[in-house]
Amino acid sequence: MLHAISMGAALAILWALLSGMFEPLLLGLGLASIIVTVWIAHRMDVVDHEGHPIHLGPRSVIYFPWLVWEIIKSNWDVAKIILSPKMKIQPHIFKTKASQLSDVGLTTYANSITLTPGTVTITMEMDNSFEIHALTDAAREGVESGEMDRRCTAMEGMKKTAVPKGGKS
Amino acid sequence: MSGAEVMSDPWLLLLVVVPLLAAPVCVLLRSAGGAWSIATAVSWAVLGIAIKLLMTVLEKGEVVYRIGGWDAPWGIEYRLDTVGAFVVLIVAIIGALVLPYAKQSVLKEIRHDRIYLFYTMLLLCLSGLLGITVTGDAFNLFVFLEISSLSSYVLISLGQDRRALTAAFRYLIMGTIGATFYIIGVGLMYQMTGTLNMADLKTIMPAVADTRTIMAALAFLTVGISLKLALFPLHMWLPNAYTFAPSVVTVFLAATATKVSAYILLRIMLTVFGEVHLFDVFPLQPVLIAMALAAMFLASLSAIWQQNIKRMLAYSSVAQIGYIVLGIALTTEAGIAGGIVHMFNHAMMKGTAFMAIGAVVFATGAVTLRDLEGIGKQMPITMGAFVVAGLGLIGVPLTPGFISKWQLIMASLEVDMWPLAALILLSSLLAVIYVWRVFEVAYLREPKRTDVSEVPMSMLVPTWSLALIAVYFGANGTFTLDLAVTSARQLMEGF
Amino acid sequence: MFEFLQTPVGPLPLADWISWICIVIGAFFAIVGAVGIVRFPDVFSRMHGAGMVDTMGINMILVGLMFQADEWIVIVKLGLILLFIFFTSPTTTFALARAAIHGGVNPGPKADEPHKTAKQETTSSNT
Amino acid sequence: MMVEKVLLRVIAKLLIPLIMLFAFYVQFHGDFGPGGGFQAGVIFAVAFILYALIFGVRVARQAISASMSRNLLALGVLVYGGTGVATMLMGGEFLSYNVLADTVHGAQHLGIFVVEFGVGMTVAGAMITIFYTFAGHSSSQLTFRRGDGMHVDAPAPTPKSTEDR
Amino acid sequence: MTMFAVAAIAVLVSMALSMVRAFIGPTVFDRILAVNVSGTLTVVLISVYGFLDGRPDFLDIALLYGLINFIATIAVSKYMKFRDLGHPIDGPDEGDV
Amino acid sequence: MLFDYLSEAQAIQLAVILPLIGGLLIAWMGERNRNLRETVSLTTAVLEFILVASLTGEVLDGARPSVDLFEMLPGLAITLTVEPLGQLFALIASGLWIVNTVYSIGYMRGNKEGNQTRFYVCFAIAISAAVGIAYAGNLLTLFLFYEVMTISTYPLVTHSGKDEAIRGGRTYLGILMATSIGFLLLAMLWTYNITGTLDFVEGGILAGQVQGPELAILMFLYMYGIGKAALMPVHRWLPAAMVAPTPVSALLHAVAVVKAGVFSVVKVVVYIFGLDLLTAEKSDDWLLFMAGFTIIAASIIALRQDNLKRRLAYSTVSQLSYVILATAILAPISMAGAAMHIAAHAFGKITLFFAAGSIYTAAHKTEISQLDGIGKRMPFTMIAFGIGALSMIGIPPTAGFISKWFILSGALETGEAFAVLIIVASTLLNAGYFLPIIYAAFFKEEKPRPADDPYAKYDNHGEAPLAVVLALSFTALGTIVLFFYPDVPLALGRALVGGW
Amino acid sequence: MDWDSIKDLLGLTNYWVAIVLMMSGFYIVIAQDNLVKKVVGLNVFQVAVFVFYISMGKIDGGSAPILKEGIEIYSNPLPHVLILTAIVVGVATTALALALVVRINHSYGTIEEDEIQSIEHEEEDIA
Amino acid sequence: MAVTAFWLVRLRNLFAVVMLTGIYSLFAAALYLVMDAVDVAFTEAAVGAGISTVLMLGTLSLTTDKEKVHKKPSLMALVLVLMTGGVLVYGTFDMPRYGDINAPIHQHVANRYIEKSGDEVGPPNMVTSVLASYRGYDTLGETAVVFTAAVGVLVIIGRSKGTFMPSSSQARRRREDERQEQEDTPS
Ligand code: NA
Ligand code: NA
Repeated sequence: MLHAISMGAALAILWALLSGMFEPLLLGLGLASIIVTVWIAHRMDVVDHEGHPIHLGPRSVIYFPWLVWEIIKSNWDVAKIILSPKMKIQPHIFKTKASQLSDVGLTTYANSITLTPGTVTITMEMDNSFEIHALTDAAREGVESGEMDRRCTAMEGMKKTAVPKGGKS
Repeated sequence: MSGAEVMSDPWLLLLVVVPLLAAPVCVLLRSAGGAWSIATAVSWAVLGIAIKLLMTVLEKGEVVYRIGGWDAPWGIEYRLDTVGAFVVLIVAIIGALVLPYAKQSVLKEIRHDRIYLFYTMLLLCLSGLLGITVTGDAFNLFVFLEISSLSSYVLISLGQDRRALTAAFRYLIMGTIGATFYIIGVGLMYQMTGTLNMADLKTIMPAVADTRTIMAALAFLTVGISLKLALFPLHMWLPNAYTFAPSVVTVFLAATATKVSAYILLRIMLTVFGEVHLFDVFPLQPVLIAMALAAMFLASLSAIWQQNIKRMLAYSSVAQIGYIVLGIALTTEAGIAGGIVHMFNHAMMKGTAFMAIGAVVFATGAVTLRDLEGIGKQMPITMGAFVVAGLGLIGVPLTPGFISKWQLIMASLEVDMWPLAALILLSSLLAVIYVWRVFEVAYLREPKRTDVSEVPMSMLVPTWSLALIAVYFGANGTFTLDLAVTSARQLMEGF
Repeated sequence: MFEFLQTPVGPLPLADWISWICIVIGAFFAIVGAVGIVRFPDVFSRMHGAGMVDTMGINMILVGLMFQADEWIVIVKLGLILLFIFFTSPTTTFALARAAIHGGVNPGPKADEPHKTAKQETTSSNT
Repeated sequence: MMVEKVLLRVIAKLLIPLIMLFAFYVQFHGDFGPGGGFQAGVIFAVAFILYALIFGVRVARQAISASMSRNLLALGVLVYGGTGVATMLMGGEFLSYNVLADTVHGAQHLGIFVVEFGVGMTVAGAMITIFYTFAGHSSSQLTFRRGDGMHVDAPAPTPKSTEDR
Repeated sequence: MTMFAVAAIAVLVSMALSMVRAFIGPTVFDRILAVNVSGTLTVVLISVYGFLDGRPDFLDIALLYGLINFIATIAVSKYMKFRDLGHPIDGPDEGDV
Repeated sequence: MLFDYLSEAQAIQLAVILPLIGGLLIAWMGERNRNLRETVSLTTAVLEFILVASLTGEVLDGARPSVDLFEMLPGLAITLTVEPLGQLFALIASGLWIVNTVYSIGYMRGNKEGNQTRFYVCFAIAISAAVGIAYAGNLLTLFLFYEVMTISTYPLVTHSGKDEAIRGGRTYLGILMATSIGFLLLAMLWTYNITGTLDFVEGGILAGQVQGPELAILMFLYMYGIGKAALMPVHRWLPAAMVAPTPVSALLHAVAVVKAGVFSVVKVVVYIFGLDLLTAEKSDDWLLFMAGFTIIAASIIALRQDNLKRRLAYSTVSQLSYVILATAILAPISMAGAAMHIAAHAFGKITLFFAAGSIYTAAHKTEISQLDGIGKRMPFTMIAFGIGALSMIGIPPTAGFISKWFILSGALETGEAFAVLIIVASTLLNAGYFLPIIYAAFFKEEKPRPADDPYAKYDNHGEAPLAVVLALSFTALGTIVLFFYPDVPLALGRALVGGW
Repeated sequence: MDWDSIKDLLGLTNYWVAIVLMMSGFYIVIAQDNLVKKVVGLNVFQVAVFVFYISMGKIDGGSAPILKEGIEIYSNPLPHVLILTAIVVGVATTALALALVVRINHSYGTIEEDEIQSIEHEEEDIA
Repeated sequence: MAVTAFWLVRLRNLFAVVMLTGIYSLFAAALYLVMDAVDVAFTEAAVGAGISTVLMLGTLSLTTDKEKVHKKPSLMALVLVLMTGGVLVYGTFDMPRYGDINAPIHQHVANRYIEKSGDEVGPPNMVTSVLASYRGYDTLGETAVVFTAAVGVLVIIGRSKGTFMPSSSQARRRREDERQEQEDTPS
């Protein structure tokens, strides 16, 4: 229920942003739309902590700017490689262990890896290890340094036993 | 458009909208019996409306309905004149008789859990055909053309033989090309006139008729419609489609769809291009006549070689379309009347023939010539109707085929095209051959199977009703012919 | 909303400066990423180029555009587009990578194996 | 393996409600900008298609069943046509919205709103239905076996009663 | 205006480059990747064009295009992996009809 | 009038409809009740004759009762009008129907034929068509019934359903349909296009409307369009139809079909072209020659046939052209001769076919060479055959003499030397192919069939069944009676051309 | 040919491009044996027709036909409406065609027109 | 766009064909946008690139994505296509030039929509006004077309209850019947 309400709120914001019109009719329609959407989402069983990760809350405010900075850095690195005539790359794959506890956390981490050029998550396995494709050894080392993993887990902000991994699907 | 008082008649709209809205109701009901009941009720209502409209049109000349309350050409208008009312009547009669006939036939031929969808499709097809006929807007025509076409493709694909699928697919491809050509043609006309309303187009057309754009438009319209019409040599899709479609579908489409396409041709040539002396400006007449003649002879010859009766009748349809187009191509009042009256007459005869053959399929499950041996003795009532229809295709007096040919030949003689008259008669002789092959086998061979018996009354009654309608209008051709002549005069003169 | 940035004091207002910078950066990364897509030797490597286009390239341009908007709704919508791409881009890359592995494309040597400048074009899914 | 899909699942769960809301937005703002019933219907269906792609058609059918999508499909046409019938009953021509309310703009707006909604329903229903139908088959089930070719299109057995479906 | 032109040209150049990859392949995944990138670039291109034309309505289209691009790529990937869009389907159910 | 409560119009309509009602009843009886079925058949025939005969008096008095059935095409109704020649034809058809029914009962039962119900039904429809043709008030009506006759006789021709019958049926139908649709209908439409009417009008409707080659072409279309008149080379349907059972041959050759053909020819010449037009234009000379050629050629072919029915068939082809020749002479008196010849040939030829069927039923013989000495076993049959043959040749006291006499008179009157020549020559040929049969039947020794012949068991036969003998005796008698009392046909013939 | 008439003809290039596209689609439909390709061809053909229509509706200096303060010239909205309908019809046709292709493959084991034809010919010979 | 169209002719991998069709559609959408047809572009993007692609993939998954190689250049088809195209090009010569504000197409019917739809109907989007009001009946027809197609797809490949394919259960039932018969008849 809490998730439903929060989803409704999020959708209301989205509606307001999209619509930009605050006539009673359109607001009423927006409300109806939100109710229907939440209802269908409920039937789809997507209204839960995964579909709507409110619990991440303010912690993500710390994580995402850092991520953006990482993205900028890695973009620059890869740009240099591309523009170098020889294009020294060592494409390879490696495994890394993810320490997040929830699926949302894992997803954030995996996507963060992919968002930073130089590394791409290509598989996620049962034991919370990712297979990652790295463009260069340096890129791999960046991941293996574990900073992103740590920050991501921190953002997840979960105690070891709080939520069981792998929500309903 | 005439400035004269026009009648706004809501029946004109209901004619199309009732079947259109009945279709989703069938889907909601999800019951075979319910869908059939609705479809039957609707088809009879449509027949009632059609008769009412015909009477109104005969009385008042023309009926108009402005949809959405918008004046044409800004909104879409429905407009019915005599020829339209006549075509509506054809479609309505066939629809009203096909549905009672369908009940048993469909139970046997269509998978049971989708019968309700079958009737949905039939209703949509009916609505589409009626919509084409009554619309006064060139683009709205396309929309309803597609409703009827898409539903036809589906209906055809439901045949039991797997070739029904390929037939439906080929029809879909050809039909869509035809519709796209039509749209190109309409686009070019719109480009030059700024309007889509047919009556409006008619008044503007003379000013731009000699442009190359309009010439190209006419070419595309003609080819596109000819594809839907299955005018030789664009008929390739038709034989297999009619052969492998479920019996009911074959009856319905063979009797209505090509007629409506011919009607579109008339509308374009005589309403949209009505103020232009079409054949003076465009070298269309020899082409159309040549195609019509080719259809009459080559398709008839093909019919003679067929082993499958449905396909034989299908080729016969291609040939008969030739007659219709021939009449239209003469562009005299008499010729057009001949084409129009043949639309009606052919619908009745082909409908009867396919209904009878559908009954044979119902009873025996097969329709090659060999399967029909001795069927005349086993199913005398059914085959009696087939005989009536067959004689009609030949054009024996007392059948409507005679009336049509009479009118067409008179029209040819009127413009001193006596070779045409002779050719029309000669092609009837080809009909003798293909029809008689069936008679011989059905009546003069001994039956091979013993388990064949007459079909239920629910199929016999519609079959014979149609046969009797055919005979009635064969004996009393005055009514239909007068109607056709009036239609032709209106088309030629405008309003 | 950003009117205060647009006081016409200089030949080029501040908002325009920001826009220019963002767009030039975005354009640079977009083109370089695209070059990467062309130059890299295998599909997995090319994903890095694609990642560049999708992140720095596109997003910087969008941010640049944001500073040119004169209606707040435009900014909002650009922001929504930006977020949408931000979330979906790595997801599609992931889905594609899975499909590629499944389709038999060799993603390259394992980390513990000796590195080679891989050049594998062996695949069953050629056109 | 379920875990392999974690990423897709999470993202899908996040996006689907947003896409649906976007569909509604497109539906109701067609008056002001590009969009309308048709586009909205498609977007709404797309949300479902995404759901079905990631969670499987079986699961998707638990959210919106085949009969629901089919009824949506039919109801949309009825809503549209019903508007026309309503205007007729209120003394106007078919689809002449002006009889629906006192002011022209109000009446037209109401009419357009309702019919666009009908379009949206039908299109969403249609696209979902079509997708379900295409994706509902397991491809192995549809592999051709020459021997079966003839059986497959053989006539259906005659059913016992009309009501059996 | 120059600004938008620069952005548009950059996007177009990137698109052209990725289309080159789409054309030469060699694997089908290369093509998918390239098309996906082109799609994303289109989103930006549409946005930029909106600014050039002075009408913000285009942003809805851009958003829609992004959405479609995403779904299509997911569908294509799923198709490439399973050769089947409905997967997983187990056992009979209520049917379609 | 026959019945006080039956108006003329009703009587005419009923004359056409009555056989159909009979046919329906017969179909309804079916095989379940054969006796009743045949009783109905016979009763209908008798009633029909009475009905038709009841109209004779008025026609002779100069009345032309007419009735419109329905308007088939705008301005073109299906009209029945009783006029002299039609009345004659109707009398022949309905009268001989009675005889033929009697004969059929014997023949069909005697030969254990199948599909007897269909036979009687189709026969009834064919009679209805014949009466319709006879009373046709315009060309359209004539054409309608002409086609009905073609179609209704088709199942009779193919009665046995054997491949041979089907082939024969194809030729029959093919030629009759092709000529009627290809030529006759075209000619009709052409006429209608020129004149705006298709009514049979005394003096013709084409007078003053066409001339020269156009007239010749039109004439050609009509003469070959009426395929039932069997003008060479469209005569081939007639021998092809010999596959049919004998009662059917009788129907074709005597009762209805070929009579319908020549009757139509006469009607067209008299009422559509008009004698004056043709006399003035002389565009029908070719018709005279073609008829003459047909008479001679068919006779020569007949001479070469060993199969009795085939010889009779070619005889018919030849005899029909007498009527056409008579018409082409364009003298009123030869017109009357033509009318008379229709009657005379009907009686003579039906006798001959009955006899042939009788021989087949009793002895299972079909070839002339088998007939040696048969006169002793079947005296009635062969005497009747002899009478029929004499009438064909034109020897008194048979009806054939009278008709030939009138035709010859007409030819002499108009100075058509060619026609005279043809008549004389053909008489010799007729004698040449009929007399030897009579001679062999009565004066030659019987030759038994070899023992292994499957039909050898029939060698020891007597006369045919009573019904058969009765029927053929009656018609033979009729041939003679017609010689002594030719009043009715002659009066009708005279009325046809407005007296002479 | 003077410059004016060349310029005049250049005003038609838009249409010509659409025509070339139409004809490539048309060619695919009628010349290709693969049924899916035929459907694709149909799409290409129709889309080109749509482009043709939309070209007709464009007015130089016009704007999208959505009323807005300060905009004087709008492009013709009617072709847009017509083409919206036509697009819908097109996708409906495509869906049906593809459903038929699936069934044809199921029944014939092929989606190549020539192979289907030869199978059907065999069947006719047997029948 | 033309390149994609020509390329489509030659491609053998149907999967690539499907993707290319999507690109073609995307180009079309862009073109619509440039020509001020925002609604059309919106729709084309959703339909051409989205729905069509998904449907075609669905089809390929149920059939095959390899086209067989035929070496049969169809001269007839080429001639036909060139003729058709020729007629069209011929037709363009008398057409108003692209963008010409004086073209008849912009003079007659369309003017009222542009000038009066704001008053007569209301919505700022003229396309919506025309689509749903002036020509609302067309749109009803269009809705019916969509309805027809969906029901049609259901009829053609919809699965019966508890089965995967309309016919497979039938074939199965038939096989079972045959087995039953074999058991019934003593051999
Ligand atoms: Na809109
Ligand atoms: Na729409």
